[in-house]
Amino acid sequence: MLKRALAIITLLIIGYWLAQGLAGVPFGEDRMLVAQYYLDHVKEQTGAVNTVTAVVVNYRGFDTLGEVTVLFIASTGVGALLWRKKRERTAKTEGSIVLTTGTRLLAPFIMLFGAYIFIHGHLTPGGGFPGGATIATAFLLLYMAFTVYEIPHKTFEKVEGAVGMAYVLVGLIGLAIGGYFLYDWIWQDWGFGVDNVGRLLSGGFIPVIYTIIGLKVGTELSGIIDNMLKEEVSE
Amino acid sequence: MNGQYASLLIALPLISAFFVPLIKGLGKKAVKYYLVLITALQTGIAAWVFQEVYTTGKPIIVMAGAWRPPVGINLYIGHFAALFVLIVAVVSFLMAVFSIRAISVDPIDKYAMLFLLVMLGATGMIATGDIFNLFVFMEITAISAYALTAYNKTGEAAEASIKYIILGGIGSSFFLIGIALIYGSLGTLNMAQIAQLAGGMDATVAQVGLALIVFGLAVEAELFPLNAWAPDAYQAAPHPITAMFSAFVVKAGLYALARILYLMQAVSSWHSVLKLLIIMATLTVFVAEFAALRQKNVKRMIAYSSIAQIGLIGLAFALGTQSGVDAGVFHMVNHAIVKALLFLAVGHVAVSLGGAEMEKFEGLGKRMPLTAFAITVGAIAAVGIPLFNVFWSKLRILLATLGAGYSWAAAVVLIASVVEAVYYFRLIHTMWFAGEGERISEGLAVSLMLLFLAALVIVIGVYPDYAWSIAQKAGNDIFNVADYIKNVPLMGVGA
Amino acid sequence: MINELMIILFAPLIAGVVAWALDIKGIREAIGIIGAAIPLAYLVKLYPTIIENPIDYSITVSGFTLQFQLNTMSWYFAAVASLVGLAMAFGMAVTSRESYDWLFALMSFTGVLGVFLSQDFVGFFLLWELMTFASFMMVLRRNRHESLKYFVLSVIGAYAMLIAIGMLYAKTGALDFASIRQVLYMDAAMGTITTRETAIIFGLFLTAFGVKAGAVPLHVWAPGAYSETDQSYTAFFSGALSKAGAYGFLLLYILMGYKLYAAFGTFHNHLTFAYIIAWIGAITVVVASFLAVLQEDIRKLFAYSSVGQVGYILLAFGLGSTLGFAGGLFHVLSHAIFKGLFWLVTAAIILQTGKTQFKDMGGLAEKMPFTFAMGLIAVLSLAGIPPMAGFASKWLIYEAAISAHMPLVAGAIFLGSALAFAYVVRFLYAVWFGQRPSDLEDVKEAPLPLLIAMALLAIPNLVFGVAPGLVTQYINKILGGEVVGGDYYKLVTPTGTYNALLVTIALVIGLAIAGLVYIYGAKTRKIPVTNTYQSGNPVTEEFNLSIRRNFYKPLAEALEFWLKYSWDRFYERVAGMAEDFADSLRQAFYNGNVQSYSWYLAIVLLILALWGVL
Amino acid sequence: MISAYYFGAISLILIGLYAILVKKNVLKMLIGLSIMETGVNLLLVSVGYISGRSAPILSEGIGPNQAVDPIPQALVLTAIVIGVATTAMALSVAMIIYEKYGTLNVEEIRRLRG
Amino acid sequence: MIDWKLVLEVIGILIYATFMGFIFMGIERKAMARIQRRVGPPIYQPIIDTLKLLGKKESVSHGFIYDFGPVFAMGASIAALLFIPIANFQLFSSNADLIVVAYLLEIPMLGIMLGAMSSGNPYSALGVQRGLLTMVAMQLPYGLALIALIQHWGTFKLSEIVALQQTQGWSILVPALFVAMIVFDIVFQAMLGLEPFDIVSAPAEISMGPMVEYGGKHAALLFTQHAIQLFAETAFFAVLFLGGASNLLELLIKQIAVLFIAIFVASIYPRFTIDQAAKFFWKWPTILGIIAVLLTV
Repeated sequence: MLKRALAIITLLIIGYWLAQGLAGVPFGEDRMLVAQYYLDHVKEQTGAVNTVTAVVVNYRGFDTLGEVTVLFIASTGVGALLWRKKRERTAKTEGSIVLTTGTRLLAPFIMLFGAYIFIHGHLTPGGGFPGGATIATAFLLLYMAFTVYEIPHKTFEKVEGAVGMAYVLVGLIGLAIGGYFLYDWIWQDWGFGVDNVGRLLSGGFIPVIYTIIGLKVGTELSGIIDNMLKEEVSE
Repeated sequence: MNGQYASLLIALPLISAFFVPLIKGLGKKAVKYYLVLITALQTGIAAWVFQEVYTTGKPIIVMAGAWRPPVGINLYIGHFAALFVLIVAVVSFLMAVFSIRAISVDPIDKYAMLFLLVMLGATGMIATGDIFNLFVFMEITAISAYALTAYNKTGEAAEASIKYIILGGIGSSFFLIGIALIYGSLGTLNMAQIAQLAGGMDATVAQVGLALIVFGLAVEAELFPLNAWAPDAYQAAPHPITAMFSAFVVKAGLYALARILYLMQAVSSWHSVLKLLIIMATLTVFVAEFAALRQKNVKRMIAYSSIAQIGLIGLAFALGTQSGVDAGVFHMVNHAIVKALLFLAVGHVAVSLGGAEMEKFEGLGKRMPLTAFAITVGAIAAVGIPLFNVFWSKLRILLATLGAGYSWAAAVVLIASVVEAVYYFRLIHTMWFAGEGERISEGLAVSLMLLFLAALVIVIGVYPDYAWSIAQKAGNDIFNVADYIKNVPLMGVGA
Repeated sequence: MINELMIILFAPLIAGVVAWALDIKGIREAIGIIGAAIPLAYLVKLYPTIIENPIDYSITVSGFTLQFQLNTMSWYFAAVASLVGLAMAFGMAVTSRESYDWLFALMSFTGVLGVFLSQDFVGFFLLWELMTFASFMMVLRRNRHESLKYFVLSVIGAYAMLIAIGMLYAKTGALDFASIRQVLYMDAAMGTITTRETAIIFGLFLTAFGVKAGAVPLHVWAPGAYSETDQSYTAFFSGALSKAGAYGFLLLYILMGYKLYAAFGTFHNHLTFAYIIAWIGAITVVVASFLAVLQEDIRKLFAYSSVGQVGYILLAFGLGSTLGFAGGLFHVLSHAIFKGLFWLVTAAIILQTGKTQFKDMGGLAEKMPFTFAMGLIAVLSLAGIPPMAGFASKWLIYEAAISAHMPLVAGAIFLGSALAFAYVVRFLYAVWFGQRPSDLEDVKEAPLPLLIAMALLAIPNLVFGVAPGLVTQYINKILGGEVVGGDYYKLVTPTGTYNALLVTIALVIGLAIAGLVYIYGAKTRKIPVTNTYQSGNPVTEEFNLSIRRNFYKPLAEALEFWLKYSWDRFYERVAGMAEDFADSLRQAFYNGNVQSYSWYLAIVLLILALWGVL
Repeated sequence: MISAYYFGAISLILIGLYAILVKKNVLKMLIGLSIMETGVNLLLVSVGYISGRSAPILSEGIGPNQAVDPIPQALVLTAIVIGVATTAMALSVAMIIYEKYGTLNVEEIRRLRG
Repeated sequence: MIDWKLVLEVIGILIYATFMGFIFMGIERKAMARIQRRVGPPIYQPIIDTLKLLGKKESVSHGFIYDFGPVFAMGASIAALLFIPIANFQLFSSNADLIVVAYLLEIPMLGIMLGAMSSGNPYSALGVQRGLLTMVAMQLPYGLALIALIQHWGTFKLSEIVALQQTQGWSILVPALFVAMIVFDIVFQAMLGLEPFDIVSAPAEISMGPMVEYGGKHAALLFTQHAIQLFAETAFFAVLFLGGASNLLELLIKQIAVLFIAIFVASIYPRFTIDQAAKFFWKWPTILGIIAVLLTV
């Protein structure tokens, strides 16, 4: 009990301190500096309408590369830790009829929706990560509905690696063409879709990278689900 | 060659890591040798960058996507980063070679990927010029470190990992709050610009933000009392990984701490933060040395010793003087070499004899003379005996500490050093003058590496001038913020 | 161009490394001896030069400039060390069978020379550490516990010195002796360095040099370390290496003397800081000599004796008068030669008998006559029997102490001398006289190299004993004035005289008269030692009548009260407490519970918060 | 007066920290960690909000001066992913712990100590 | 260039000192006997004893050092004597000061010890042990007394000390030096080997201690040595505290006075054991000595 009381007091003091700090950053005020530059130039410089995705993929490409890597690490790490000589799914109860039927019907559409999200990343809210996650939910549904279902994880792993490489390669092509890593050669050099701003075929390499990310996130999250749901079985 | 090619430092490990799943069918051996190959390539690139930076004397600014900072994220490979990227690469290479022998737990392909990503993360942390990007790279390092800590899949490994995750998680969360505060106040994330604008920041925000960032990084940098995860992680992690933790993962955190600290010099509460850090660093040294005193497990003992040395570096950085930073950088280099040597040797013993307990080291001088010799060199160096490299940096740090007027800190550090001397002394005595044993084959590759590192220890010890001049340049890179701001080609956004 | 100083400095080290690397019996000994002889040869060669003007050399390492200088004072110390070093090398040629020993013995030789030649603190500290480290390695091989003690105290000393150097550096901005001296001299008037800081620096240096000199209460390492190593090496260890500590005290005067005077003033007309040094020396003399008397192990006896004799040097330096310095400097030489000789004799005994305890020895004078003669010379010199070198230096110290009006300190010398007399006679009796244990019947004379080594040190004992002026006139040059007058044979101080030659002649006359009486007396018949008057009881051969154990038991009984207290045990207890503290700290802090660890984080946050809020 | 968003964010952070400090079950602690991360993300987004402006998607007549700060949103995107990765790692480690120790009580997971 | 006058003086003083030393020994025995109401031997008895010992046809030896010991002891005693100013004969005293003489006076002890130790007799060994411990015990007050003296007169030179006493009055007239004299006198008892500090020879316990094995010419040498030593030490006392002497007669009177004090003390007190002696010396004489030196600083 004492411990809880102490914890609460400690936390309240810390909270007060944080709040005091935040008081210097008043809520809802315009303090944009670099962000204003983004908003002013996003259309002409990247061809994207969604400033957030332009920032994520283009201006702050390194972050996103890292972000992809983090997820990749998670999937690899989970795979490494839960690796066993032989593992199988051990779920006993099949999903209810509602679930199985619903899954059968919905899974392809969910995947399609995921693909839609990441392809339109430069135009609408969303992008590669939400898209990938949506795709992964489809697989999660499949796992929940069917006790024997397994993703083809060897293939998934290969896809995971390959699209990851593709992302870096896109960056390296930029280095080769424009002299800068992660250089948006599609938009800046080729000028692809200059007239199309605000439509699908624009945004430079944002859709390309988001497709890559979408695939990657989808496969990785599915892989994590797969790893966590399986258990070791003795041979 | 175009400086932008330095971005290969990031690109190469990444693309190679992604490539691993495609070649894992070729078998375990192939993956291990692939790992060696990639780290060798990385060493090559790092060596090129190093040579480039040190001959031109100008930092390489890598601008991703051709965006000039602060609009885009830039890598700043100055004297310090060039030096440390090289060290990261070299240590990784050595540990990749050691992994061939030391790692037998499956799945090797995952190990190789995580290995490369730890290296990538540390490289990125050291090179980046953007504070949020720093966070991302820190997380890359940390999460792959979590995974690698637990890689052996024993109970202890998992235990160590969960401790690391919980503490690291808290640390990174608060670090992020700090970033949020600074961003909210300044509207930029670029480190050079932050440095430029720091003086005009709201005092409270600056104080809270700086404190939180320091707190978050101190967890990674193993400052007392935030270092409780470290000994466990060091002990439980696979041997090559432990060496990497000690040689550069921690140092990356420490570097980040120092870098941000000096960037925010203009902040009004800067000096109190320094004082706090000095207290923490001094306590780190003290507690860690005492904790190592009666350690039965040699790997854990050296882990504590490593923590203590990190504390010493932290102390040097927290002094806030040019000489302190120079000395700290010098100590970083020396410590990386010595601890790589020690963990390599101890890991080697543990692999060969099946454990790193003190009893296993009895008669090591007769069983594995070369390894025992290497450990001896490392231990003597770590204690700070003249003509070994650590002596020079320790001396510099002490002079700097006293020069800054912190005599008590120097005294505490030295009292702790006495303790350090005692336990290393016990180790040396155990190895050479206790127990008997048959000679065991030591393996050519590991022997060569041990000899290489031991030679490096002695060469720097006998002829420290070159290393010291490099360390001075690197230290200047951290300390001299005005140059840092000048070197980053900021476009006039909002200025 | 290779400077002579570098040759002097590094010849032993290089020889040691080569000997170690080759490791061929015979060759390694030859290399070692050559390496040890080179410094002495060069020092002799350079003697005429340095009287006129000192030789300088400097190199830059890691941004530090290391300066070395061979001037009158460093020549003196270096020559003493080289002489003992050469003797050590000869001795080690037979007592040591490992290349390991050669490496570290010669390494410490270089270290000692470097300490004496250095003219700046970086080089000084560097070589100081080298010397400590090498000597530590010599002990480590043989005894873990003793080497640990030595190591810990040395490290404490070294770190104390490091802090002191650092503080000086912070205050003066210089590391070379000349500038530091200059700045401190100026500062004495201005007082920018506060008295408290000066006191701290002084205390730290006192600790640092006190450890190496073995001053009470920092002496506890010395008995163990001196005894638990190769005894030929101990000749150097105790004869030359411990002088580094004494040299340090001298350095303290040179560098900080005026500042210390300005900071602390005087106490009863003595420099206060010097008074402290003098008392440390006096206490060291008395305590160590008492302990030496009570030892049962030949090595321990001389170890404590070494501690005590270095105490004399400190005491002399602490008197603060030029006469005191002269006495101290002379005692540096005489202690080096007689104690070096003692250790070589000990080495010979241990080599030939394999025993170290007094109870296992006896009657060796007949078996090892040459060694006995050497031992006797050492005994006479140490006990301060005129006309030996030991007496001349002690006499100077007496004169200085009494003239400086430090009567109690001088009283300590009287007591110490009596004790010294007591323990050397005990050594004589237990080792050389009395009945021989039956297992020592086939003991042979020590091998030739060891005899050479002994002779090398015995001759100066006699020469400088009969002609002490040789030394004092050189010391006058060091001190830059006519401190001790007289000629080669006669020493004249303002208040006293000592004519060594005349004393020798008087002794010879006396001996001649007594000898005549003896020779013209009745003829003698030699009978064995066992044939002795025994209150009418028949004595069998195997019943050993010699008193070897607890020879000074009555003294131990008289001192019962004081012997209850022991610095040794005190330190052991402190060390034990430190270890327990370490254990509980470790167990309490790293308790394995991640939740506690999270609490640490929260507490740090709390501290940050409180610091921000308040 | 502190804004409700900040208040909520700080509350979440503190609740998460409370769970870590008080709950004995490793899983609960990990949940706490997750809550904390959520709180931080919320804070980050709130910092970027500008009163009266809309999402930074510059179509449908929203000009550069009518959008909120896009950077924190981009950052949060990254932070969320990192949080997910950490949680995934932690959970798999927790699985191993349960497998080896048979418990998730932190007070019993103490083989490495001292 | 030999100073023949000096040579003659040396020879003369040596013969005189030896003779007078023997007479002192005789006086000692005689006086002791009278106090104990015995008749006692004639005063010249020690001379006769010594001559008898010298005349013995054969003596035994335990080896070179056994022979060397007494020779060395006697040689050293002679050397010591030569550096003390004996009345108006300065001899070599300008060449060695108080400290040297004090040391020279101790050397004979070493010779006796050397011989005793090489004899292999346990009683000798015990004697050696006791002798050394006595020395250890007495040296501190002894030293303090000498220091007080030196500090008061400001010189180490015996001849100057004498000269100063001639002009400024005897040492014992100075209060501080009187205290020092008391200390010195207690120590003197031990130096002469008289009760209560005759622990070394302790005839009834260890049969003369160091001397137990000696007979024949060795013993004769030791007797002679003892005689010279006795003369030298009494003269030393007289020189230090009683203002020296301008001629031999004056010196003789002072010496005999000193001797009688010693004899009276010796006949009153029983023997101490060695640890008692040590404790005693480190208590009262030391305290008195410290008082004396502090008074003269």
